Amino acid sequence: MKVMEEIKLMKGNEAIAHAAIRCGCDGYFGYPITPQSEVMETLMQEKPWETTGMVVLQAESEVAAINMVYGGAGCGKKVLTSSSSPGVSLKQEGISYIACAELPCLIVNVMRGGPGLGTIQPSQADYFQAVKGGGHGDYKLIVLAPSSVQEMADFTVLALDLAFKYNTPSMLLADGIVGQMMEKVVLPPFVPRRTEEEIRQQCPWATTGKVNRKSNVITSLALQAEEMEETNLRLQRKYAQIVENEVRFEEVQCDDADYILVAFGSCARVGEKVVELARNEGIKLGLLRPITLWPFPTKEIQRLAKQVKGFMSLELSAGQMVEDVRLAVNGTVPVEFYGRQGGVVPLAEETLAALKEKLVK
Amino acid sequence: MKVMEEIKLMKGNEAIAHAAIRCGCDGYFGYPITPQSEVMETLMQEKPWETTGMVVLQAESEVAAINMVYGGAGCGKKVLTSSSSPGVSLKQEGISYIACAELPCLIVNVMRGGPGLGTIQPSQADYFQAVKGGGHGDYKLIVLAPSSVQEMADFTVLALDLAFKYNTPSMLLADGIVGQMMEKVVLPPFVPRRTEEEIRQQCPWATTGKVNRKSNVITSLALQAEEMEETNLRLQRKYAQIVENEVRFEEVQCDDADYILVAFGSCARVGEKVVELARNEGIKLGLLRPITLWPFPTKEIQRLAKQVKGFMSLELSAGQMVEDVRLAVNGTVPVEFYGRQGGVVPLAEETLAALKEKLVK
Amino acid sequence: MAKFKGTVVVNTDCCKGCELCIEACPLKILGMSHHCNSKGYHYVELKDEDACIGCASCGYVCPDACLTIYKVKL
Amino acid sequence: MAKFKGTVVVNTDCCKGCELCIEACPLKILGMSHHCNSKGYHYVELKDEDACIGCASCGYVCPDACLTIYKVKL
Amino acid sequence: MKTEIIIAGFGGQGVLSMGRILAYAGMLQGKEITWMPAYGPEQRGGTANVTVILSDERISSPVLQQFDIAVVLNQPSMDKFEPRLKSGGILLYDSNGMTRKPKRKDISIYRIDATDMATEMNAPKTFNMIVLGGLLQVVPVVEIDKVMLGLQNTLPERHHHLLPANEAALRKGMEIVEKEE
Amino acid sequence: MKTEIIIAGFGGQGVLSMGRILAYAGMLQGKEITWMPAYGPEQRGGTANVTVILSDERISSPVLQQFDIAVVLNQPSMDKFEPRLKSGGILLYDSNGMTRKPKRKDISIYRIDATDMATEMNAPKTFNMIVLGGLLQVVPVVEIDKVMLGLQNTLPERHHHLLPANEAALRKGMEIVEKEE
Amino acid sequence: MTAKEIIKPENLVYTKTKVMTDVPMHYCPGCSHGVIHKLIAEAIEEMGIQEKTIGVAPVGCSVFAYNYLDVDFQEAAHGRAPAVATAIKRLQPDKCVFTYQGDGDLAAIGTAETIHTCNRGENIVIFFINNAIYGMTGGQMAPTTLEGMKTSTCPYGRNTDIYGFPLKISDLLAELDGTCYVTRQSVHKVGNIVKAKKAIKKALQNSMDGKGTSVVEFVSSCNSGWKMSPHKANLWMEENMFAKYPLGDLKDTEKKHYGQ
Amino acid sequence: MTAKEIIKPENLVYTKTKVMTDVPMHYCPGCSHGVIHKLIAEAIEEMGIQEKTIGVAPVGCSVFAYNYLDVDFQEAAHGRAPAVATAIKRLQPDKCVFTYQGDGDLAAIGTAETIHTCNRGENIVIFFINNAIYGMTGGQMAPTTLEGMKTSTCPYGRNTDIYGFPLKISDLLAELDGTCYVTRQSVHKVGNIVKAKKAIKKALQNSMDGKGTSVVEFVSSCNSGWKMSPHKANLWMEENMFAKYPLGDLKDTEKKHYGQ
Ligand SMILES: Cc1ncc(C[n+]2csc(CCOP(=O)(O)OP(=O)(O)O)c2C)c(N)n1
Ligand SMILES: Cc1ncc(C[n+]2csc(CCOP(=O)(O)OP(=O)(O)O)c2C)c(N)n1
Ligand code: SF4
Ligand code: SF4
Ligand code: SF4
Ligand code: SF4
Ligand code: SF4
Ligand code: SF4
Ligand SMILES: [Mg+2]
Ligand SMILES: [Mg+2]
Repeated sequence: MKVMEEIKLMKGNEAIAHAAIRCGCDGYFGYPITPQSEVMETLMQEKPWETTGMVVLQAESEVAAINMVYGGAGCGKKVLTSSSSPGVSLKQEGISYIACAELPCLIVNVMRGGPGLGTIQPSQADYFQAVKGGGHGDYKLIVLAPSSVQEMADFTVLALDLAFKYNTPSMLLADGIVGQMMEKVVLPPFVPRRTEEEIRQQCPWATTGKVNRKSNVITSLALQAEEMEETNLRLQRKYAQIVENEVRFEEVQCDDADYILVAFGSCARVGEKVVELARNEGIKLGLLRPITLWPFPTKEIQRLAKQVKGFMSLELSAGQMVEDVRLAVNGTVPVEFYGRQGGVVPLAEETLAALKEKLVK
Repeated sequence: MKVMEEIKLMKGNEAIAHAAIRCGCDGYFGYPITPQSEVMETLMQEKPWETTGMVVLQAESEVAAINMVYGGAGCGKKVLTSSSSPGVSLKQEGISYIACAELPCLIVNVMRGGPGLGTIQPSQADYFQAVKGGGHGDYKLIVLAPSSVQEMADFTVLALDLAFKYNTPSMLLADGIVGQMMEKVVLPPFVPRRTEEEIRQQCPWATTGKVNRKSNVITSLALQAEEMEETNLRLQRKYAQIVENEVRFEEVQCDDADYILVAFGSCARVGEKVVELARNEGIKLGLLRPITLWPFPTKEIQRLAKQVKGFMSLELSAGQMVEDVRLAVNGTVPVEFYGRQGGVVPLAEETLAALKEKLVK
Repeated sequence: MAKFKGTVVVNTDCCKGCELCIEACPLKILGMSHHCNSKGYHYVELKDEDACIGCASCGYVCPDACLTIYKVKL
Repeated sequence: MAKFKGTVVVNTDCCKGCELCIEACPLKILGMSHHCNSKGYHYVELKDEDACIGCASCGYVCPDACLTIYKVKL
Repeated sequence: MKTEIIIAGFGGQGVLSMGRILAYAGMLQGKEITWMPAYGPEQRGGTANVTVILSDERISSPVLQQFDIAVVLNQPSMDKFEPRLKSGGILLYDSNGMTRKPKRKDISIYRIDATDMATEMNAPKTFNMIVLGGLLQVVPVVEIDKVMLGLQNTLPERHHHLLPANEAALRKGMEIVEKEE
Repeated sequence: MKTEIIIAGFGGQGVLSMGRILAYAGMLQGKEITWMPAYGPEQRGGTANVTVILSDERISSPVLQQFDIAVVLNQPSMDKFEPRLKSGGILLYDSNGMTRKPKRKDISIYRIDATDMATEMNAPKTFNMIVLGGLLQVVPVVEIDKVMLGLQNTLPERHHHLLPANEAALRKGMEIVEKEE
Repeated sequence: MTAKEIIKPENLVYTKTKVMTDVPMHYCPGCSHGVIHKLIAEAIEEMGIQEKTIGVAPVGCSVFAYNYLDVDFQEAAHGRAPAVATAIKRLQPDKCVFTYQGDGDLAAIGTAETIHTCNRGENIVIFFINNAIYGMTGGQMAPTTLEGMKTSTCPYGRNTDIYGFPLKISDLLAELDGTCYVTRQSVHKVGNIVKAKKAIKKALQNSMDGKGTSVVEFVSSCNSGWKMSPHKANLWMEENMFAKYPLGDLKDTEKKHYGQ
Repeated sequence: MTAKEIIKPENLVYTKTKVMTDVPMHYCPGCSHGVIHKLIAEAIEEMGIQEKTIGVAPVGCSVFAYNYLDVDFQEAAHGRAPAVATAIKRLQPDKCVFTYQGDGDLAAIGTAETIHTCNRGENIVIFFINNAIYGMTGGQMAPTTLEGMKTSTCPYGRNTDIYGFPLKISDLLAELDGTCYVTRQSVHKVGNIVKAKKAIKKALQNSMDGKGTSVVEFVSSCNSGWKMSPHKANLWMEENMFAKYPLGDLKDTEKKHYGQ
C-alpha cells in the first residue's frame, strides 16, 4: 500500500509544479497562457510558501517573469518559469541574457500551434527556437523533451540539476498533449531547499551579499569586443562539454531496424504506435527518441546510419528537427520528413502510410 | 555633374533612412539602440512627414514598435522598423504574428555582439534567429544581407518590394560594420507614396475601412487545429514559391575555384580580400556570397559542390550559416568553419591561415 | 399615462439561457423553456404574452442580442 | 565665528575637468591646470592655497570623487 | 488488454470528470492509463471530449483515430465519433436532444436516458455517474468498487456526503442502460 | 592604387570628421572609399579612431589589420597603431601629450605640432584641419581643392564663414609638418 | 391584440443592430462582453461611421470581437492593441480607431503600451473591459482583481501583501496629458447601458475630432471566472466592484477645472 | 599653516567613500550619475549595509554602476531592473535591494515593470535618474524630454502633438498603493546633495523595514546629450526641468494625509 500511495494521477502541467516544489525550488515566476496555466495554478493551490518557503509569483507579463528568473537565478536560487509559444517568444531577450550571464534556471515551454496567436492545440514548431537560439547571439539551452507525465516530473528535476551542473539555463520543451494529458506519476522525493550557507558555497558567484569576499556581479556586458569574445569562447567550451556528456535518448526496437523513425515528446508516443503497426506489417522499423534535443544525439544517429536504409523524422511542425537528423546523417542514407501542423496531431496510421510512401519502397 | 550630385557619402544606417523615404514608405516605428540609431535619427532629421507624408514615430519600446508595424502593415501601408540584436529578440512575438497574418513589412537588424547585452560591436550571430525562426511556429522571413552602403539602400527597397510581392515580412540582416561604415551611395529614385485608392486595389485585404466590401480582418488566430493547419499549409506553399523564385547570391572567382569561401554581409567584404590573398599564393579560392540568407542558395552550393574540394563558411559567430552550407553540401565534400565572436572581426590574413589549416592541406 | 402593449421575439438558436433578461423584465414575465436549442441551452420564452409592455429592458440587457421587441400604443 | 583653513587634494588622474567644483567653490579659488592627464583632460588645481576654508563644497559636487578635503580650525 | 474510450458531449455535462474517474479507477486496479482531453476554453460552451485508454501494457499514443468504446452525449459528438468506432466497438449514447439514431450496423449500440433519469432523481449533478454506471454495466473495464474508492480519494472531505448519491447514480445507470435493436 | 589609413586620437579631437573630409574629397576625385569608425559611446570620452580607404578599384574589407598611413594623436593610439603600420608606411603624429617617440625604423615618421599651432592660431576647432594639411603635404592622397570643395558641400550654409579659417589651417599644417630623423 | 398584430416593422422598438453580424457569439451565457459589443455596434451604426471605423481586438475572451462587429478589424498580440491602433490611426488619420481590451491585456502585459499611447494623446478610443479576472485563460488573477477575491491563481483570495493591490489604471490614465476623456461605466442595468452608450459615442466622436485619447472603462462581470450565475455576478459586482471602481467620469477636458 | 600640515587623517572632512571602488568612472565630465553614485555609496557606508545590499544596474549610461559601487550587483536587461529586483528581494528578504535606472529604462521600455513592481509594493528602492534624454545611445528623446527640447530624435524640438507629453511618472507611482515614499531630488548644488542623501537613506531604510516601494527621482543633467557645458546644463536644468519636475516629496506614508 505504501507504493500505491505514491502513485498519483495528474496532468503533465501539474506534475511540473509538484516536482518543482519537491526538488527544493526557491521560486516560480510566470504568466498565464494556455495550455500550461495549470503549472502556476497548481503551485498557487499548493502554496509552498507556507511549507518549503518557495516563492510563487504571477508576473505582469512573460517579459517580467523571465527577468525575475534572471534575478532569482543570479542569487543562486533554484528558479523556473513556464509559458507557451507566444509567451516564450517574448522571453527571448531574457533567455539570451541568462545564457550569457551563465545562470542556472529552468524555462518550460508547453508548445501550442503557431505562428502568431495560432491555436492552443499541441505543436512542436518551436524546436528551432529552442535548439538553434530564438534570442540573439551564440548560446545554447539544454533542451529536454518529456513524452509522458512521469517525465514532466522527472525532467523538471533533471533539467534543474543540469542547469546547476553547468551554470546554464535549461528548457523543458513539452507540448499541449504532455501538458494536458493525465497519467500515473510517481513524484520525486522531497528535497529541502538549500540554505543560504549552502548557496554561498555552491554558487560562489551569486549575489548573496558581499560578505568576506569581493563583490559579485551578474552581467552579460562587455564593451570591448575582445572581452566579449572571451565570454563567447568560454560559453562554447562549456557547450562542447555538454555535448560530450549529456546526450540522452531512448531507442525502441532499433537493434534490427531497417528504418528509423525519429520523434520526440508526444510525437514519440505516436511513433511507438507506428513501430507496432509497422512491425505488424513486417517492416523493421525502430524509433529513436531524442530526450535531449540539445545536445542532439548526433553520434547515435551516425551510428545507426551505418546500419539502416533510411530515417524519417516525425514532428508536429513543417519539419524542423529533420534538419538536425540530416546534419547527423550527412547524406549517407535518405532522411525523410512527415508532420502535421497548427495543432493537428498525426495519427499512427497516416504516419505509417507516409513512411511507406517516402522511404520503404 | 548630374551624376556627381546623385552620389552621396553616408553611413549604411543613413542610407536605409533615405531609401525608405524615397521608395514611398508610409511609416517607420523604432526604438533607439546602438549601432543603428542613425536610422531613426536621420528620418527625424529629414522630417519626411512634411514632404512625402511619411510618419516617423519613436515608440516606447521595441515591442511597441513591432506591433505598430503590424498595425501599419495591416492597413496595407509600407512600413518598417529597425533595431539591433537585443531589440530584435524582443520583437520575436510580433514578427511571428506578422508572418502568420501575412503582412508585408521590413524589419532591419543591425546586429551586434551577443548574447545578452553583449557589445555594440559587429556580429552575425543572429543568423539562426533570422533564418530558422526566433519566434514561435513555422514561419520564414525573406532575409537579405547587405554588404555595402549601396546595398543598405538598395535592399531596403528590394526587401519591401519582395514583402509586398509575397505578403510576408522581410528582414535586412546587417551588422555594425555596414551600419556604421560610410561609402559612396547612389540613392534610389523618389517614388510617391501610394494613394488610399491604390492601396485598396493592391491590398484588398487591408483594413482601410469597410467600404463596398465585406469587413477585412487581420488575424493570426484559429481555435480549430484544422483551420490553423490550413494557414500553415498556405504559408508553406508560399515559402516554397519564394525558394523557387527569390534566391539571390553573388560569386567572386568561383568559376575555376578549388575551394569556396561562403560569407555574407560584411564578412563577404573580408572574404573578397581573402580571395585576393589566396590567389596571390596560388590557391584557387572563390567566394560565394549569399544575398538572400533565406531562401538560401542551396542549389548553387550543390552545383559548386560537384566542382570543388571543399567549402569554408566565414562568419562573425560561433558557426551558424555553416549548418545551411552543410545541409546543402550533404556530405559530398568537407565543409569547414572559421569565425570570430562577440564583436571581433576576422582579418583576411587570419582567415586565409585558417583556410589553409582546415581545408587546403 | 399612455398604455403600451408589446411583445418579444426570441432568437431561440442564439439564446444561451443566461436569464439576465428574466431579471431585467420589470414585470417578470419571461421564463425558461423546458426545451433546449441545438447548443444544449434552455432558451427564454415570453411566459405572459398579454402583460408585456414592450419596454425593451430585456433586449437591452441581452448579451447575445437574441431579443427583438415590438410595441404599440394602446 | 570660528575661522577655518582647509586644503584640497586633487586626484589628477581621475579628474575630467568638468569645472563643476570651480563653480561650486564659494571662494572661486579652484581653476584648471594647463597640463593634461593621461586621458587628455585638463585637471583642476587649488589656485589660492591660502584662501581655502575647507568647506568641501567642491568635494560634494565632484562627480568623479577626485577631491579630498582637509580642514583645521584656526 | 487495451481499451480505447472516447467520451464526448457538451461542456458542463461532466465529460472530463467522468473520464477522470474512469482513469483513476483504472489506476487503482493497477492498469496503465492515459486521459487526454480535447482541451481549450471549454468554459465558453461548445463541446468537450476526452480520450481514456486503459491497458495492461505501456501505452503509446494517447491521441487516437479509432476507439473501442464511444460514449456520446450530444448530437455533434454522435456525428463525430460514430464513424470512428472500430468495427465491433461499443457505442453508448444518451437520447436526450439527439435528432438521429446511430446508423452503423457493425457495432453494438446502447442507449441510456441519463438526462431524464437525473432530472427524475432530482440530482442533475450525478448525470455523468449515471452514464458511467451504464458504461460499466455494458463493459466492466474497471470495477465498481474501484470507482467508488476513486471518488472517495479524489473528492475533498467536505464533499464526502455526496458519495452515497453518486453510488446510487452509478447503480441506477447500470439498471437503466439498454441495448438497441 | 589603394591607400589604407588609420586616424586615431581622443574623442573630441575631430578624428572622425577629419576622416570624413578625407573620404569626401576622395569621392569627389572619383575614388572608391570606405570610412569605418571604431564606433561606440564616444561621447563618453575614451579614444576614437577611423579607418579610411581610398582606392581606384572596388574595396574589399573595410576592416584592416595593417595600414599604409597612421595618423596618431595621443599616446594610446601611438601604442596601438605604430606596430600595425606596413613596412615602409607613414606615421604622422602630434607630439602634444606624447610620452614616447615612435620606435620603428622601417617606416617614415612625421611630426606635426598641431595642438600648439591651433592654440597659437586661437582656433582650437581647426586642429584636425591642421593635421589633415600636414598629412596631405606628406602624401597627397587627395587634392587640396577637393578637400575645400568637400567642406563647402558638407558644411551647412550657416557655417560657411568658417571656410577661410579651415583653409588657413590646412595650409598651416602643410607648412609645419616635419619629417623626423 | 395578438403578438402577430404587434410584430410589424413600424412597431419595432429594439433589435440587433446591423453593425453586428449574425455569427453566434462564443461568450459564456450572460457575459458582459456581449452587451458592450452591442453598444459599440449601435453607436457606430447611429453615428454612421461603419465605413471608417477600424477596431483592434485584444488577446482575451474578446479576441474574436471581429467576428461579431462588422467593421474592419485587426487582432493584436496580447497587450499590444494600443500600439497597433496608434499606427492605424497615424497612417489613416481620417479613420475612427478603437481598441477593445480586457484588464489582463490592458493593465498587465500591456501596461507600457496603454500608458504611452495615452500619453502621446493618440486620437483613438480605448474600450477597457474590467472584469477583474483573466476570463479567456480560465480565471486567473488580473491586476484589477479585488482584495480577497478568489481566482485560480489566488485560490485563497487575493492577498495584497503577496500579489499587490487592485490597480486603478483608469485613474492613472486620467492623469496623463494625452487623454481627453476617461470614464467608468457599467452595462448590468438598463439605465447604465443607456449611459454607457452615450459615453461610447462621445469617445468615438473625440477620436474623429482629434481631441486626444478617450478611455471608456466598463466595470464588468465574468460569471464563469467568478463562478457565479450571471445575475449573481451582477449583484456581486455592484456590491464589491463599484466600491473600488466607482462609476462616473474621471476626466473630461470639455468640463473646465475637472477634478482640481 | 601649509597644506602639508593640514593634510592629516584627523583633519579629513571629505573624501571618497570606501563603498566606491577606485575604478575611474566612464561618465562624461560633469555627469550627474557620478554624484548620485557617490551619495548612494556614502549612504550604504554610513548605514553599514554594504554586506546586505544588492544593486540592480539598468541598460543606460549607468550600466556599469557595478564597477563603481562596491556591493553585489546584477545588470538587468533594458527596462527590467524592477522585475530583477523583485525576485532578488522576494528570494532574499533580508537584503536591501535597489535598482538604479534612467528615464528611458524606467519610463519608456520598462513602464510596465516599474508600475507593477510599485503596485505590488515590493520592498525595494528605485533610484530614478531623470535626465530627460537617452544618454547612453547618443541623446535621443526620452519620455521625460521637455516640450520644445531638442534631441537627436526630435532635432527640431519635442513637439507634443507628434511625440506626446513629458511623462511625470513619479506622480503616477505616488498614486499606487504599493509605494510608501516617492520623492524628487537633485544633486547640482551642495544643499540639494545633502537633501538627496537624506532621501536615499530613508528609502534604503524603508526597504529594510518592509514598508513598500520607495522611489527617489533625481532630476539630473546630461550635458553631453544636451550639448552644453556641465555648468550650463545645471543652470538649464534649474530653469527648465524644475518647472516640470518640481523637487520635493510626492508621497511619504509616514506623513498623514499626504497630498489630499
Ligand atoms: C503573450 C501572451 N501571453 C499570454 C497569453 C494568454 N492569454 C490569453 S488571454 C489572456 C488574458 C485575458 O484576460 P483579460 O485581458 O482580462 O480578458 P478577458 O478574457 O477577461 O476578457 C492571457 C493571459 C497570450 N495569448 N499571449
Ligand atoms: C532592448 C534594448 N533596447 C534598446 C537598447 C539601447 N539602449 C541602451 S541605453 C538606452 C537608453 C538609455 O537612456 P536612459 O535609460 O535614460 O539612461 P541614461 O543613459 O540617460 O542614463 C537604450 C535605448 C538596449 N540596450 N536594449
Ligand atoms: S419588453 Fe419589457 S415587459 Fe416585455 S418582456 Fe421585455 S422587459 Fe418584460
Ligand atoms: S438575456 Fe438573451 S441570452 Fe440571456 S436568457 Fe435572455 S434571451 Fe437568452
Ligand atoms: S573646500 Fe571649499 S573653499 Fe576650499 S576649494 Fe573646496 S569649495 Fe573652495
Ligand atoms: S568636479 Fe571633479 S572632475 Fe570636475 S573638474 Fe572638479 S575635480 Fe575635476
Ligand atoms: S470567461 Fe468570463 S469574460 Fe470570458 S466569455 Fe466567459 S464570462 Fe465572459
Ligand atoms: S551621455 Fe549624459 S548621462 Fe551619459 S555619461 Fe554622458 S552626460 Fe552622463
Ligand atoms: Mg479580464
Ligand atoms: Mg536618461
